Amino acid sequence: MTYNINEKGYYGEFGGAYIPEMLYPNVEELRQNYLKVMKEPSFQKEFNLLLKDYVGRPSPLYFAKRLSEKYNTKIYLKREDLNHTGAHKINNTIGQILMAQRLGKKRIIAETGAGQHGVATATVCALMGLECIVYMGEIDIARQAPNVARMKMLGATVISAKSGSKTLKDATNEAIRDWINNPVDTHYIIGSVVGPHPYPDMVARFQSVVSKEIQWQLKEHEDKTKPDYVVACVGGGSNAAGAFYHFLEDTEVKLIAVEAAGHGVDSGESAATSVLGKEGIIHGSKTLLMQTNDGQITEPYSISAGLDYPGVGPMHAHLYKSGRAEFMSITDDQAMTAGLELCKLEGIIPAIESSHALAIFEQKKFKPEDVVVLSLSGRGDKDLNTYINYYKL
Amino acid sequence: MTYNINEKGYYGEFGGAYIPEMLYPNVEELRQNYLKVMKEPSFQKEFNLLLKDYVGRPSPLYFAKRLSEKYNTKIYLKREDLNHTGAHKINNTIGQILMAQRLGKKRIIAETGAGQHGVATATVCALMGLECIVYMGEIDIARQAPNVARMKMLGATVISAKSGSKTLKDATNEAIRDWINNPVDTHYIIGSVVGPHPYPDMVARFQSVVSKEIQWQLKEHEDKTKPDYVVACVGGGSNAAGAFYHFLEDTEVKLIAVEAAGHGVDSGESAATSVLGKEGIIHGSKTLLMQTNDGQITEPYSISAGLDYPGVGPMHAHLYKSGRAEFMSITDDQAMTAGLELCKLEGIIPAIESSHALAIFEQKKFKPEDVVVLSLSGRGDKDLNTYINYYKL
Amino acid sequence: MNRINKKLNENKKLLSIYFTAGYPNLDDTVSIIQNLEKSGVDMIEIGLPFSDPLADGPTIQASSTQALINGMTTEALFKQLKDIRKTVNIPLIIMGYFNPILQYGVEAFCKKCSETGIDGLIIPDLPVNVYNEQYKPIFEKYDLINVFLITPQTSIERIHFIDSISNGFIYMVSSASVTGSSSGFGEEQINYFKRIANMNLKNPQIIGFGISDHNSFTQATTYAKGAIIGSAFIKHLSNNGVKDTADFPNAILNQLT
Amino acid sequence: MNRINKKLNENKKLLSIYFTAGYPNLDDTVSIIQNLEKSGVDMIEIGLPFSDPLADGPTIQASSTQALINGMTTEALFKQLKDIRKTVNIPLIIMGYFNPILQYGVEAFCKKCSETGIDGLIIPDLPVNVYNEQYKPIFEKYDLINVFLITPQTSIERIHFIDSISNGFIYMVSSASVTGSSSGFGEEQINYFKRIANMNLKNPQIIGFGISDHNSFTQATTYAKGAIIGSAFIKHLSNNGVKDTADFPNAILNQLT
Ligand SMILES: Cc1ncc(COP(=O)(O)O)c(C=O)c1O
Ligand SMILES: Cc1ncc(COP(=O)(O)O)c(C=O)c1O
Repeated sequence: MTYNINEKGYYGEFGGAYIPEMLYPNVEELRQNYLKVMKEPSFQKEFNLLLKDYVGRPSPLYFAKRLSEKYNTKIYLKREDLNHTGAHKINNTIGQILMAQRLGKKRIIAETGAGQHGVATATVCALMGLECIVYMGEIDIARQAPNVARMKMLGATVISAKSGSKTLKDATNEAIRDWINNPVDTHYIIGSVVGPHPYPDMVARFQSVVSKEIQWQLKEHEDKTKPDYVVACVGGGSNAAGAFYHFLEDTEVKLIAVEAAGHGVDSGESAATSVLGKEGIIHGSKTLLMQTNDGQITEPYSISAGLDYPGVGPMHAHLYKSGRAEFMSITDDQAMTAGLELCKLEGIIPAIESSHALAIFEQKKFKPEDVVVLSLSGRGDKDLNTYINYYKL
Repeated sequence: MTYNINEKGYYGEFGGAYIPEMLYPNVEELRQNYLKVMKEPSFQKEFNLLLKDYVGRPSPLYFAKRLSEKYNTKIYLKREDLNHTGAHKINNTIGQILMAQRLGKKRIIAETGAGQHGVATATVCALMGLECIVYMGEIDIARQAPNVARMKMLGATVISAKSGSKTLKDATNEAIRDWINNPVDTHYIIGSVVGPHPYPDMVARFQSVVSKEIQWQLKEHEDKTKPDYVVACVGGGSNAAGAFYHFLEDTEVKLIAVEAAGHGVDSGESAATSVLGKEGIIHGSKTLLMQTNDGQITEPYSISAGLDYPGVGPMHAHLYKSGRAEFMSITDDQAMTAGLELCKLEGIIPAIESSHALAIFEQKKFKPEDVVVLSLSGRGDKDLNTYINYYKL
Repeated sequence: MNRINKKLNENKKLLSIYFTAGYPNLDDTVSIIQNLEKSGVDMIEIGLPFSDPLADGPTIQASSTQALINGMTTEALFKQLKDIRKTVNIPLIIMGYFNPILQYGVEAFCKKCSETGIDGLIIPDLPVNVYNEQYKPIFEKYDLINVFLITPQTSIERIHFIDSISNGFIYMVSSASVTGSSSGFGEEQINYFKRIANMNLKNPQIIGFGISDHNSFTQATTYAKGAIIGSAFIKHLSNNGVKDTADFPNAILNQLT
Repeated sequence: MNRINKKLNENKKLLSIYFTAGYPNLDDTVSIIQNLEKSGVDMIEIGLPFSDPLADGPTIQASSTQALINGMTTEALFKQLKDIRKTVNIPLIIMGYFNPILQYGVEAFCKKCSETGIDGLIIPDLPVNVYNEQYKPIFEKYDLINVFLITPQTSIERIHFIDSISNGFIYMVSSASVTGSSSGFGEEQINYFKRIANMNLKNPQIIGFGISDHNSFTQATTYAKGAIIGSAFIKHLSNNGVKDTADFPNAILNQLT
């Protein structure tokens, strides 16, 4: 069995491109070109240079001594929080903006949940001098105010999505509508491994730099290139895809994907897609999604804006269905506790998304000799208000 | 002439340790040990490892293409904004916390203006499990709210300094008072190249990693190890000290120090210390400071909390007096304009402190072939409110 | 012969109207259909509401949301339409997104359509190739016409391909846009209409998107077999309720009432 | 012989009082000094206010700020004190931070002190070695006694060194702390007092910091030649104004008024 994409754009039974005809030319243009463009030496050179000098890669693989002591295992944090703009999202936007340039696009749109992808998109648009429109759910605009401010500073137009749950799903709908209305000069920078093929694969490849680095960095630390576990939170799944990528086919490396259980998996207010989801179509992709019996997409809930999504990328649906990855669900409270713990033990304020991944150490025991690499997908600056209110600091 | 410190703790006529006897044992302990400790291989190893894996060093030396095009010269940004916690300050706090540990200290105090040093101190204290108290002016607490929130998350106690101008100067007074009251187990982590000897030299050495990296990074980019210019903003002067350090004695490298002119150098509301200051004593150091004829220290003003200080480190006083560095003054408005320009041209939101350095390109012409390295000392996340209010975004 | 094909064989320009089932009230579906037929509408697209209708503009989107709040479901729609063929003769098409259909089961859905007397389907997010590779036999088994869209950006080859696998009409999107976002046609669109008309496709074309009044209807049908109106009718319903449904097609066709 | 040395030779425990010049009102300086002398105070430290008095606690700090707001300057202080020796005989010491003195000019300042009849200086942030290397001759030229501090943390060697370059008394900080932060002495401090007393230094010691009432004054002077009160007196001034100045030393010395 392979855990990678096949030539038709599917991971097992998941994936594909379930898009309206209006999007066909754009998506098809991308599908035909993305691999070719990505393999061009000039593309590779520009991409890698920007990752190094602009994003600040490689991001460190940091041995978290006090956290490891507490949980009696070896925990390494992959520090995507140190990237320019503060999360893994920029790896992808750098790649896509270069792609968009080569496809001659002049106008960029994006959806955003936590605002990290919106900021990362606004950033690369400023860098390249391209117009940028970001769709963001009304609720997310309120709870991720610092990122809204950043997008404005960077010259992006932020448009509030007021339909549905007013979060990431609805922002994505709006972005797709915009793309339908602007079929020629606009590139849609999707922010996760979701959407129609080739997006999930393209985004995963741009993010795969993360696991590539883990391999050689682990060699420096532990004199081996494979961890025992790789742990990542999953909203759409891009940081997990990046962290898992080069280990996908090596089943000696155990993969743990962490979803947001909100107020509890069975509370009716959660975003634990794999457990609660059924196969269906969302945003152009066949995957697992939370829906009614009638096929209406359910409004998800999580304290974390970046995990508050009723679907999951098709790669992850496949990892779930095939059992290749273990899926865990973490509640708001568990995540918030783990987030504060990292502050106190390691002096790192994590994004609440990443706090979900950190929370598994209270749920699952590892062996003292296990090497556990955890994707610290982003920093918590955007979440300070939520933390402060939660803890009444 | 040398621009480095002499064995008595002076840069030319500036420096020394003008401290009350109550501080003598602490400062003397530090003076006797700092060089010895810093040179220990175990110290070096731990320091460098943390800089790499925890802080994320080396920080990139980024060729700012669009900014360079606009000003028709070659501008490189030294990306201290990408460091963990978002500014150069952490280079120093990592060093000092290791120093404090080796001196057996159990309690850490610090002053902070912009909050970056406070956050960096709270961070390393969390990392090492030490108690942390941060003094911060009441006005700065209001204008740098995100950093106050971060310190709290990290477990630090933030104490509001309500005397004088209620900014950095007063926070420093309070920190010194605390140190006087806790002479045995407390280490005072000063956040800039100010204070009594050996602080200015110790902090400069910890920050000197910046210019060390510039040397080999420039070699990669331009096949030479010296820039034509190094530019940095100066509050107390630590980021400038770090960026200048390895070029101090090489007068082929021109140094530009940028101070905050507030509402204008002659407006009575500024923090342009070198131009407006006279020789005197502030916080234990003989240096240039803004004062009345009567020797009372003047309350400074800048829109930027990190530059809002009436003194300057003794190294910089010497660089000014000797003419080794060119000192420029930048107003609030000029800085805010330059800050927004960097957002729009390069997708980087700079700290308002760093925006002062960026503003010189509108004031001074460089040759097209000049290589200008500018210390982008911090990121602007902490300043979003100020920017947003200023621009009514 | 499928009612759609029969209708397309008539020597007239066709007016097709879209509305969202369950809007403005849950049980308006049947009377809206009946009234539309009575006032001379040639064909009806019954929208199966979806929570995330990403190819629709704000008007239809809002009507879908309301319909879902009103309690509309796939099951409920089929129940409402159970006896529709006792009173209504014009072709009826269900327009819906793929996910609700997938959850119902594609074959079960087609079977139910056929039993109900539905003549065709428009599923905007079921792409041509997926239909072709996986679902064609099912649609054919139940004599359902699947309608595909083309846009100004669709390549000539692709139009020919879509024409080849279509067996009813081609839904010609007037401009690449979500529904309800433009009004009246410019030179560019007219050129596109002419271009397609000159291709002599085997399937007639019906133009949709951006048709809202007598004028744009006349313009569109100069170049195509018919035209579909959606958002404008939904707006009419939300302004006037269901009792004056007939006013709308009358105004489009410029009939005196 | 300097008045300070004469006073130290007296066979009694000495009460020294600190106050901030210009507080509570700009022109209170002279009358406060006169009243203190009259009520039996042995020595006075006149605080030259400074904007950033980092070795002082909140009470003295606030008095300095107020004094500066009132208009106190170095020049103004010397003007107020011009004729002080016509009425006052006890030793007068100016206590001030180094920067204002530096701006006045160290020699000019010393000269002015000497002309005014000031007997000594306490400059908390002028370290012993800087004094020793740069300013000693000036102080000696104007017969000014420079008073140095020691704390519980000061090493034995350093105490001996400080003793060797002192020629008046040693200001013994009761605990390492800014002024005004403790009250009454514990065992640790008493042990420290004893330890220093047993060193048999050439200069007598006067204890300061944390003395606020008769009790702590008596305790301190059991082990030292005298004691200095600062914050407690400032508090008295701010609560009672200047007219009852004498009440304070009376209470300390436990004299009936
Ligand atoms: C810091 C961070 N982590 C994780 C996520 C979740 O996205 P993904 O699952 O694509 O990594 C987000 C989304 O905004 C994020 O900002
Ligand atoms: C980003 C940044 N730059 C510069 C400064 C000024 O300090 P220094 O002159 O010591 O570099 C500060 C102080 O807080 C700061 O936060």
